[in-house]
Amino acid sequence: MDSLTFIIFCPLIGAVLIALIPRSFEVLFRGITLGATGLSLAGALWIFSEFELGTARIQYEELVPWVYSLGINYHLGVDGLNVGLLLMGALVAFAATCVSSEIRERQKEFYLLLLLMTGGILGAFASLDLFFFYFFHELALVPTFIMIGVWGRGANRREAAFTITLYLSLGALIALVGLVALYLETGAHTFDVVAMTRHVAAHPVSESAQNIIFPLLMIGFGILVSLWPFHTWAPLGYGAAPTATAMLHAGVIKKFGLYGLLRIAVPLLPEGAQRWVGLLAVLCLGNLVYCGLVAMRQKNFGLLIANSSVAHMGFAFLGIASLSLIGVTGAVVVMIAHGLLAALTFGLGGYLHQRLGTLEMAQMGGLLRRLPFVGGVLIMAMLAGCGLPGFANFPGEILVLFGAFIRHPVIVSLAAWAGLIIGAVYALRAVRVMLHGELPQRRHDTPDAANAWRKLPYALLLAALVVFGCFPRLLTDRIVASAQQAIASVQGSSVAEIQHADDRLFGGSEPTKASIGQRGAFYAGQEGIAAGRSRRQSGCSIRLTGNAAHE
Amino acid sequence: MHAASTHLAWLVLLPPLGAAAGITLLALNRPAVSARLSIGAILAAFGVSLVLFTQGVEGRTAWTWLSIDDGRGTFVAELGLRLDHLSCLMLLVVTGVGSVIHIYSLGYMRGDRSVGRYFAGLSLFSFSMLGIVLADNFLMLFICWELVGVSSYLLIGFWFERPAAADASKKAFLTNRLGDFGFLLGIILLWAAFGTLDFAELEQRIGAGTTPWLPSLVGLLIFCGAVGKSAQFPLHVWLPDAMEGPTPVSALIHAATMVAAGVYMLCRVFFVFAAPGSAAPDVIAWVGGGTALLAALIAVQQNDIKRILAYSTLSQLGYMVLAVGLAGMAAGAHPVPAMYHLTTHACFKALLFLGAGSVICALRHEQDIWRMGGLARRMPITFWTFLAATLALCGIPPFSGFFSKDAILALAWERQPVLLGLAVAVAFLTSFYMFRLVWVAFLGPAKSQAPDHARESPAVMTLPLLVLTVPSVVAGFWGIDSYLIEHFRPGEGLSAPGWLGQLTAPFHHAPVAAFSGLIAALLGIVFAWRLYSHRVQDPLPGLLDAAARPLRDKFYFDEFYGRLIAWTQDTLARGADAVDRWVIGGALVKGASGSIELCGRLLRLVQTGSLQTYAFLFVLGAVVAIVLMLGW
Amino acid sequence: MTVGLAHYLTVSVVLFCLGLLGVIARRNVVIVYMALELMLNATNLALVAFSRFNHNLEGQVMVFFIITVAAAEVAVGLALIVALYRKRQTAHVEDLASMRL
Amino acid sequence: MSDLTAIGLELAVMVTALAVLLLDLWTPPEQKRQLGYVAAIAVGVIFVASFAVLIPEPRMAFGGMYRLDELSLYFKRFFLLTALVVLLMSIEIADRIEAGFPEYCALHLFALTGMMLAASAYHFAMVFVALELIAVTFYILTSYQRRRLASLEAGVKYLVLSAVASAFLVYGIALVFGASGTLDFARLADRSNTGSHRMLELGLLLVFLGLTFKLASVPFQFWAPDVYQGAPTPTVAFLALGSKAAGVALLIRVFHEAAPAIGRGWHGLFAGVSAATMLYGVLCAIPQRNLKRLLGYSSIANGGLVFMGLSTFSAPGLSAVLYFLAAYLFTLGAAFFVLCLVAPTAEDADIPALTGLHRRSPLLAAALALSMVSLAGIPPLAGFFGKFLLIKAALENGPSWPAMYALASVALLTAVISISYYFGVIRAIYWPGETEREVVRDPEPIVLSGLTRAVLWFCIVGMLWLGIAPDKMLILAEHAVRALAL
Amino acid sequence: MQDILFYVFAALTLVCGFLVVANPISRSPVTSALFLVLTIVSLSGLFVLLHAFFLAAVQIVVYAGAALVLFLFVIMMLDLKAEERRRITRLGLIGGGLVAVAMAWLFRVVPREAALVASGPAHVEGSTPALGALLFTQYLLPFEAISLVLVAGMVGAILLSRKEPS
Repeated sequence: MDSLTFIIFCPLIGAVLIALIPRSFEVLFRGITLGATGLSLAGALWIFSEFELGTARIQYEELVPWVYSLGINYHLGVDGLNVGLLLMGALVAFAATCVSSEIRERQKEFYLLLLLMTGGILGAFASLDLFFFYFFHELALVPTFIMIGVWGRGANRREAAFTITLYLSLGALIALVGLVALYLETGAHTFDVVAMTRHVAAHPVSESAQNIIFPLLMIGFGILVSLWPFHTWAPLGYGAAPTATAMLHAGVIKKFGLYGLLRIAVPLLPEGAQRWVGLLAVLCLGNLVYCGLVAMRQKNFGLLIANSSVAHMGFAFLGIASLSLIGVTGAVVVMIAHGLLAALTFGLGGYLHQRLGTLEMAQMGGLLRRLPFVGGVLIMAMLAGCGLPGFANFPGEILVLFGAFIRHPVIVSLAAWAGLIIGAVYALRAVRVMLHGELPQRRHDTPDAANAWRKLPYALLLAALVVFGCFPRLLTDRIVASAQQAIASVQGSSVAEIQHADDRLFGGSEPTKASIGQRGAFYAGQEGIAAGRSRRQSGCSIRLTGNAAHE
Repeated sequence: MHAASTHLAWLVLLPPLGAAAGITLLALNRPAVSARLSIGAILAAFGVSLVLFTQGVEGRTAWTWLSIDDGRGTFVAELGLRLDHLSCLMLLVVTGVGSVIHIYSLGYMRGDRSVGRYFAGLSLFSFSMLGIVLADNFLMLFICWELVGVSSYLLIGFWFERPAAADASKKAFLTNRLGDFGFLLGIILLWAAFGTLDFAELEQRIGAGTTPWLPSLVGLLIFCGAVGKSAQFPLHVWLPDAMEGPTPVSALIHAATMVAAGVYMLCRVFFVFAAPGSAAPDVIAWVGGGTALLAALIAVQQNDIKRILAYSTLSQLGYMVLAVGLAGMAAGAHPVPAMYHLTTHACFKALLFLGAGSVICALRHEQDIWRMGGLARRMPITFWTFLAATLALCGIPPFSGFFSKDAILALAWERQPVLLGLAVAVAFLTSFYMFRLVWVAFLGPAKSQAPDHARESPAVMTLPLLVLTVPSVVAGFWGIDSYLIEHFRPGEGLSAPGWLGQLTAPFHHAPVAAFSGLIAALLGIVFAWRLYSHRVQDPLPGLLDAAARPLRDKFYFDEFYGRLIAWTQDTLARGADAVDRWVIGGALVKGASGSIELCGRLLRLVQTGSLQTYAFLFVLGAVVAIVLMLGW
Repeated sequence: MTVGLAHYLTVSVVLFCLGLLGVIARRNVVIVYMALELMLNATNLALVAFSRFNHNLEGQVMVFFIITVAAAEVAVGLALIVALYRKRQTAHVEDLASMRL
Repeated sequence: MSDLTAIGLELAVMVTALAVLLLDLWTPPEQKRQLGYVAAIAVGVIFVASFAVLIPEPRMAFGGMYRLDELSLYFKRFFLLTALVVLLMSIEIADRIEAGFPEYCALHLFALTGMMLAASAYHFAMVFVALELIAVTFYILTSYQRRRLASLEAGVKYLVLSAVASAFLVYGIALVFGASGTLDFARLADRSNTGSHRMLELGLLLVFLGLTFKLASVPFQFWAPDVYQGAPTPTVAFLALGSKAAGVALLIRVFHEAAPAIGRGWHGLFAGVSAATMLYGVLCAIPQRNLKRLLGYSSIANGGLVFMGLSTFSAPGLSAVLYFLAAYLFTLGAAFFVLCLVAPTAEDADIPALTGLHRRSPLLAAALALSMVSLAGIPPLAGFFGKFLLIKAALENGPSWPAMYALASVALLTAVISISYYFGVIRAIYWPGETEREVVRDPEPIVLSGLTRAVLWFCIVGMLWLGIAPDKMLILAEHAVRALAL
Repeated sequence: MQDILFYVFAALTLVCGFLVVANPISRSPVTSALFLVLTIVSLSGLFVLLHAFFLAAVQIVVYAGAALVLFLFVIMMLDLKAEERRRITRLGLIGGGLVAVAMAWLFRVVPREAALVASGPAHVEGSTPALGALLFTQYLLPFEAISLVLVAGMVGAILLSRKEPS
C-alpha cells in the first residue's frame, strides 16, 4: 500500500474492524482507534519529514483511474498546500481519540464514527481529484450528526445537529455545483485537478464563466468554513458537539473549504478570483471583527471558543483574498495553526465540561489553583489565540497581514485591530473569569489531568503549536513553492493592480518611487515574472513525467 | 576575535529562555531548583554582557526565522541580534538590574507556593527584554515586544486569586495591545513602503527620501507602541494598577526595564522620527511632557507606597519620551539624553522599588504610607539606600539622576522653552512627592502599630539594595552619555572629560537648565519638609481643598475609560450579538427554515385524503398542463 | 352538412368529459366506476371513428383491448367494493379518508 | 420462433407465475410460504440468465411491437432484481398476508411481466396492455391486506386515480392514432410531421400525463402518500421501484423514439414538471411523521429528480437517470426491507416508534440509516452519485438552455431540505429518545434469519458499491442509452 | 338516413351518459347502471354506423351482458337506503363541472382538426376477418398479454371478494 493510501485507510480499516467486532469486546474499540489514528499520525509525520523542499512538484503521488467516462481518478498526492494540513489532521485525530476516554456508553458506534470522520477528512486533504476531494469530505457529515445527537451536550443539541447538517450540506452542494460547472467549463473532461490545471493553463476558462463559478465556490466553500454571514451554524454546532467531534470539526474539517479555495478556485479561476476577492476580504472582516465582538458577549465558554474559532477563519480568508504569495502562505500557516489551536481549546473545553458539568463561565473562577496543568495550557491556548509570538498562529497572521496590506490596506488595519485587541479582550476575559479570581467553595475538589496519558493530547497539540510557532520555516519552506504555483496564474494580471494599489497608497511622488526602486524586483519587473513562469514550466514538466510513469 | 564574538550575543539571549522552558517543563514544583536555574541564567547573561561591553564588540548575527521570496521582493523575518553601543549598554542595564532583582526575589518570595512559576515568568521576561534590546529588525522587535507584554501579564497576575491582581494583569495586557496595534500597523506600512524591516537598511532607504506624509504617519504609529509599553498618556492607566504584582516584579519590569523598552525602541529607530518633515517629534515631545506633569501631579496625592513610585516612574518615562521628541525636532540631533536618563533611572528606580519591597515585607504587606513612620531607625540599610535613590530621582548633584535629567532640561532649553518650564515644574513636584514619602514613611512618627514590629530585612534582600546604590550614586561620572554619543555620532563621544569634568559639565553647558532644575528640586524638598515632617495626616487636601480630589482620584481616567469602553466597544459587541442572535441566526436562518416548513405545512393540506379532491386536482392539473403547453 | 369525423369526435369528447365530471362529482364508488367506463367508451368511439376515416383497422384492435381491460378493471374494482362493504358497510369515497396529510 | 426467444425472459417469468399459481393447489397451507422461495429463486435465476442475453444490435419482434435492445435489457434486469428483493420481502411478511400468499407472489410476477413488456414496448397497443397489466395487478396488490381498512382504502384510491390516468393515456393514444394514422413508434417517428400536428401534440400530452401518474409526479402525484401508507410494504416497494421505472422506460421510449422532435421541444414541460414535483414532494415531507408516508413523498421528490434527467434530452442525462434508478433500487430495497421487519402495520411506521432500533438490531438500524443517507444524496452511498450525475447533466445543458441552471438550483435546494427529514429518521434510530413516549424501556431484540441478513447486506453493499465504485454500472447505463441513438 | 341515425344515437349516448353521472332526479346507482346500459347500446349503434360490426357486438356482449350484470349484482348488495340519505355535494358538482367544461373546451381542437385527418372518403374496413387476422398476427403479443390481465383480474377478483376465513 502506498503511503498516502495507508494514511487514509488506516482509520477506515479501523472502522471496518470495529464494525465487525461484537459489542461485548468494549476494551478493544478504543485501542483500535488509538492504533489506527496513531499509525496515520506516524505516516503523516514521515511524509512531512521526508517531503522534498523547494519544489511545487506533487509528491507521493498515486493515480488509479476510477471512472473512465467521467475522467474521475483516484489521485492522491501532497504538495506544500496539503502536507501540513495532513499532518495537522492526523495529529488532531489522534488527540481527539485520546480525549475521548470520557465516552462511556456506546463506544463501538462512537469510535467507528470517529474513525470514519478521520479517514474522510484525511482523504479529502490528500485527494487531487475533485470528485474524491468532495466525496471524502462528505463522509464526515453523517457522523457529525449522529455524534452530536447521541453524545452531545446541551438542551438544544437537536437544533444544533440539524442546523449544522443542513448548513454544511447547503455549502457542500453549492460547492459541488461550482465544481461540476468548473469541470464542464474547462472542457478537459477530467475531474483530476492536476490534469485540469494543466489544461486550463493552455485553455483558460472564459472570463464570464469564471465570474460565475468563482463566487459559487467562494460561497459554497465559505459556508463550510463559516464565512460571515453564513457562520451561525458553527457556534451552535460546536457548543453542542461532543469534545472529539468539535475538535475534529473545528480543527480539521473546517479547513477543507479554505483548502478547496486554494487548491481549486484560485488557480483555475484567476480572473474570477481577481474580481471577487474584494468581496471576500470585506466578508472576512465580518468574521474577524463581528464574530470577535460576538465572542466578547458570550457567557458560555464553549460558545466563546466557538465564536473565536469562527473569527479566526477571517485571517485565512484574508490571506487568500490577498492573492499574494506571502498572504497565501500565511493563510496556509493559519489553517494549520488554527487547526491545532481549535482542537486544543475544544479539547480543554471538553475537559472542563466533563469535570464541572457546565461551561457557564459565571460558575467558574480561580480554577488555575486546582488545575495547574489544564489551566496553564488553557492560558497558553488563549494567548496563542490572540496571536502571541511563539505559537504557530503568530507567523500565519503576520504573513497574512503583511501579504494583504497592499491590496486591502484598510481591511488589514481593521483585521489587525480585531486580531490584536478584540481577540485579546475575549481571551483574557475568559482567563480572568474562569481561571483567575477566587475559587468557589464547591470547586475545591476539581481534579487536574491526573497522569501523563491524560495530559498527552493537550501536550501534543500545544507542543505542535509551539514548534511551528518557533520554527515556522518547517511549514513555510514546504508551502511557498506550491503557494507560488497556486497563485501563479493570478499574478500575471495582478502585477498591474498591485502597482496601482501601491501608487494609490504612496502617491506617485518621485522620492517614493526611488525608494521603492531599491526593493529589488518588488514591482515584478519583467525578470521577476519570467522567472516565475519558467519555474512553473519546469514544475509542469516534472509532473508530466511523473504521470507518465503511472500510466 | 570580533567576528566570532558577535555570536556570543546568543549566549546572552538564550540562557533565560532555556531557564524559562526548563522550569516550565521540569521544575514548576521545585522552588529551589527553579530559583537556581533562573538566577544562574540571568547571571550568565550578565557575565556575557559584561564581556561584550568590555570588549566593545559590534556587529550582527542572525538566524532566519521566516523567509519568503515571491519573485517581487523578499519577506525576510530574521531573528537578528545587533551589537552596538546602544544595545551593549542596555544589555548591561537589563542583565545587571535583573540579576540583582532575581537574587532579591529569593528573599522576597520565600515561602510562596508558586515560586517555580514566578521564576519561570521572570526568566521569560528576561529573555524577551533582551530580545528587544538585541533586535536588529522590526519584526523581531515586535515579537519580543509581545512576549514582554505577556510575561508582564503573567507576573502582574502572579497572585491571580486576588481579583485586583487578576484585573490589573488583564488591563495591562489589553492597554499594551492597544499600543501594539498602532505599532504593528506602522511596521506593516514601513514594510509596504520600503520593502524591508531591517533597521540598517531602513535607515538608508528612509534617508533617501519618501513622500512627505509617510514618515509622520509611520512615526506616529510606531510611537503608539512606545505609548503603550512606556505607559504614556493616554495609555498610562495600566502601570499604577500593575503594582498588584510582587514588588520585585514591579522593580524589574514596571520600573527599570520593560517600561523603558518603549523609550529604548524610540531611540533604536530614531531614524524614523528624524526623517525630515516629520510631524511626529512634536507630538512625542508634548505627549512625554504631558505625561510627566500629569503623573507627577497624581503622585502628590497617592498614599500607597508602590503607587507613588509607579506614578513617579510614569513621570520619569515622560521625561525620557520628551527627550526623544525634543531630539527629533531638529535635524541632526540624537536622543542620548533619553537613553542616559533611562540608564540611571533604571538603577535608582529599581532601588526604590526594592526598598519599598523591603518595607512592605517588614510590615507584613502594609503599603499605606500613612500607616508607617519612623522606619529609618528600624531599617537603617533600607532607609539610607532609599534616601540615596530618592536624591538621585530628585536630581540633586552629584547623584546620577541629576546629570541625566539635566541633559534633558538642557535639550529642552535648546529647543522649546515652554517644555523646559514644564520639565522644571515636574522636577519640583518630583522632589516634593518623594520627600513627602520619605518623611511620612521613614522619618516622621509611627502612625500605627505596624511599624513597631518592623525589622531590617535579611541579607539576601539588603545586599541587592546596597549593590544598586552604587550606580545610583555614581553613574553620573561614568561618561555614559559620551559612550552613547559614540553610537549616534561615531567619533564625537571620544572627547570625554575626566570624571571631575563630568561632574561640573552641566553647569558649563547649559547653566540655566541646570540651575533651574536644581532649584526646583530643592524647593520641592523644602516644601515637603514644611508640610510633612511631623504630620500624622495629609494636610494637603485641606490646603488645596477641592483641587486635591482629582489628584487623588487620578484625574478620573479609569472612570472615563470605563465609560468610553462601555459606550463604544461594549455597545458594538452588544449590537453584534443582538444582530447575530436575532437577525442572522433568527430572522435569516430560522426565518428561512421556518418559512420553508410553513410552506410544507400549508402545501400538504392539499392531501386531504379525499378521493374526489384528488380526482379534481388531477383534472385541474391536466387542464393547466394543456393550457400551458398548447394554449387556449 | 354530412356527418363526418368531426361529429363523432365531438360526441367522444363530450362523453369523455362527462366521465370526468362523474369521477369528480359522484361519491358512490360504483358510480365512479361507471363514469370511468364512460371515459373508456369515449375513447373507443374516437378510436373507431379514426379507424374508419384513417383507413386503418389498428384503431379497432385497440378498442378490443380497451374493452377487455375495462372488463378486468371492473371485475377487480367491484370485488374491491365487496371487500370494502364487508369491512365497513360503505361504498362512499368520503368514508375513505382515514389516510391524509 | 425467433420471436419467442426474444421474449424468453418474459415467458420465463410468466411461466413461473403460472407455476406458482398451480403449485398452490397441491401445497399444504403450512408450506405455502415455501412457494415464495420458489418464486424468488426462479426470478433470481432469470436475473442471472439475463446476463447471458447478448444483443449485438437492437432487434424487433412481433411485427415491430417489441424491441429488444440494451435499454430494454437494462430495465428488465432492473425489474428482475427489484422483483427478487420484493419477493424476499414478501416472504418476511407471509404470515401477515391474509388472502393467499402464493397468489400474492404470482401477482407480483404478473406485474413483473408487465414491466418487462413495457420496457420493450415499441407500439402504443403494447404500451397500453403492458401498463394495464401492471395497473390491474397493483389494484389487487395494494388492497391485498383486506382486513385492514387502510389497505382497502389505498386500493380504491389507487384504482380510481390510476383508471383516470389510464383514461387520459388511452385517449391520448387515440388522438395520436387519429393524427398520425399509426400506433407504431417507428412509423410514428417517420410521420409525426404529417397530419394534424395539434391533435398529435394534444395526444402526446395526454400520454405524457398518463405516464406521470406512474412516476407519481406533478400533476398526478396525490395518490402516492396515501397508497404507500396503506398498501402492504413489499407492494409499496414494487410500486416505488418497478412501476415508476416502467413509467420512466416508457417516457424515454415515447419522447425519445416515437416523437423525438416534439419531445425535444417539450423539454420545458419536463423541466417544469421536474421542478414542481421536487418542490411538492420535499415540502410536503417536512412535517411528516409516518415513515411509509414519508417515503411516499420522498418518492414524489425523486420522481422529480428523474424528470430533471429526462428533461436534458441528452445521453448523459438519460444514463444519469438509469444510474439513479439503480441506486434507488438498493436504497429503497434496504429501507422497505427494514420497514417490513420493524413495522408490521402502517401505524408502527411512525418515525418516533423507531427509537431504540439500534439496540434492537444494529444491522437493521444501519441499513435503514444508510438508505436514508443515500436518499439524502450524501457520499459514500449510491444516492449521492446518482444525484451527482443528474446535476452534472443538468448543468451540462445549461449553456444551451439557461433554465436548466434554475432547475439545478431547485434540485439543490430540495436536496438540502430533504436532508432535514431523512436525518430525522436517523435521529429516531440512533439518538436517545427525548419524550416519554419515545423512550424505550426494555427493547426487545429483533432476531434476523440468515437470508434476511444476506438481503440486507446485499442492499448495503449495493449502495456502497454504486457510491464508491460507480464505473461498472455507469458503463452499463451509458451502454443502454447508446441504444437510443441520441 | 345514416346522418339521422347518427344524431339519434349521438343524442341518446350523451343524454344517457349525462344521466349516468348526474341524474337530477335519482341518485340511485341502479338508475345510473341502467342509463349506462343505454349509453353503451347507443354507442354500439354508432359503431355500426362506423362499420365496426364486430366491435358493436363485443360492446353489447361484454358491457351490457357481463359488466353491467356485475354492476347490478354488486349494487344489490349495498344498502340503497343509505345512499338516499347522503347529502348532495354541490362543491364537487360545481368543481367537477368547471374542470370538465374546461377540458371539453380544450379538446375542441380534436373535432376541429378532424378535417386534416380524414383526407379521403370513409372506407368500409370493419370486416371481422381482417380484424381477426390483425389480432393474431401483428397484435399477437399484446393479445396474449391481455390474457394475463384477465387472469390477474380474475385471481384478484376472487381473492378480494371471497369470504374471509373466520
